[in-house]
Amino acid sequence: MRIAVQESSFDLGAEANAFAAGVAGCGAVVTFTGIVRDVAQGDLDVMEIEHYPGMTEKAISKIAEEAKSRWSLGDVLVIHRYGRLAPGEQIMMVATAARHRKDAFEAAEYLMDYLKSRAPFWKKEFTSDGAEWVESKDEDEDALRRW
Amino acid sequence: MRIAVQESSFDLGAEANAFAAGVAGCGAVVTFTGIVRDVAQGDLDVMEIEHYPGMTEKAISKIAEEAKSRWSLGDVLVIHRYGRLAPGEQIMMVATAARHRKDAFEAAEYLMDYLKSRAPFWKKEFTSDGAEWVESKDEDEDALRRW
Amino acid sequence: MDVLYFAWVRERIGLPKERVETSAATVSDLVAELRAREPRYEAAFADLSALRVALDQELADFDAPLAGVREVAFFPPMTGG
Amino acid sequence: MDVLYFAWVRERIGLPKERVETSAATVSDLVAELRAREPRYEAAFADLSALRVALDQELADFDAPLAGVREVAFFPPMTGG
Repeated sequence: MRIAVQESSFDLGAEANAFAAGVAGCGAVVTFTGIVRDVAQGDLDVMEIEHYPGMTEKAISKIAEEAKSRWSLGDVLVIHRYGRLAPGEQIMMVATAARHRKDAFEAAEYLMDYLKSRAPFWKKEFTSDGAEWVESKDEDEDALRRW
Repeated sequence: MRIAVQESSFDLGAEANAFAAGVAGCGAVVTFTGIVRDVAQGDLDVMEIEHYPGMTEKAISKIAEEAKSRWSLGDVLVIHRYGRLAPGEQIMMVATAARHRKDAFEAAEYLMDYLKSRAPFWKKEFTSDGAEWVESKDEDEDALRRW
Repeated sequence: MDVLYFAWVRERIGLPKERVETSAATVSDLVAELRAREPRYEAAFADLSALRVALDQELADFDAPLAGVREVAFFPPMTGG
Repeated sequence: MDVLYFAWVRERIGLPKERVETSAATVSDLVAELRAREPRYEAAFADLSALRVALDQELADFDAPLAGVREVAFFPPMTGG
């Protein structure tokens, strides 16, 4: 299990290959990658991600350990960035490996749902109209209820 | 949309990076990679995958088009190998890109469920005990019913 | 028409493809004709519930008509992914 | 104890962290003390339903006791992923 909270960018392909190479006995590897997308108006200049150093790592570890206890997983990877990101940049990724695809998919979705609403990150969008904190969505809170 | 049915291996990382780079406006990229895992007895020598040239490409295209009609997707990738593969080798991958993670996850699971039971591939396992065709599982057929 | 066999169907019948002249109206009729030929066909088609059929590269049912069909394929349930 | 503020809570109060001497029994009591200080605190804590709290880096409720707690953090609902 590897958890990285970092300002620097990461190489999705290199991370995916390294992860897949290390999971002997697993038939299924799922990755999710989050990318900064332009806001509806098409004028996002930059996204700033604030986090809570110390708590962030603990919260992600707890979420990942919970996933490992719920599903039969060979390995888990979580990378999450903070700082200033431009549209198109990769914000974060998770990877899961399991013998069977169902476990790998469900665990990856679980990780994403919890990272979204329970890991201490806050996003602020800077557009030509000014800056605004991204509000949490009811549907993200609702997504937790299925687990 | 790219669909590749090929004997040669592929580079998961390179494919994932190329896919993610081409999906402007999408905030979510999901990949699934299937890997030849050793059978329970731990003595799989090689897996041979037979397919139905011509129908394979058509069947996968149909599955991918159906996914694109059901979910709001920026792009879809399917790579599936045939021929002889050793344990640990990557058999296939799918990738999906969408604005929102739910669409990307669901579409990837849909693609996997249909590729498993509706794309004309057949796997044969060669172990020290002999060769045996992999049997389809009831749970794989059941998995189609949720869509 | 061309008749194709895959996986253990191919192995039991002993060939991947053959040309069959038939006036069978449906897939089931064609299966009956093939089963009557030789024990290896009988062995391959013994349990139809373990078989799938494609007509011109599209999955079909065993009661589907063969009119106009150029390629019939028989195979076990697929195991892709 | 150390009190930390993140995102717009930090911006409204105007600092990321401060040392607070308090005998507040619960988080709610601490919030009441802070609100009474100055308008910028009142503005930050006006709607508690829009806030989350962590005690020693674990999410907690507003009625949680503060006994033994060294670090309290206030922030809006998280938007990770």
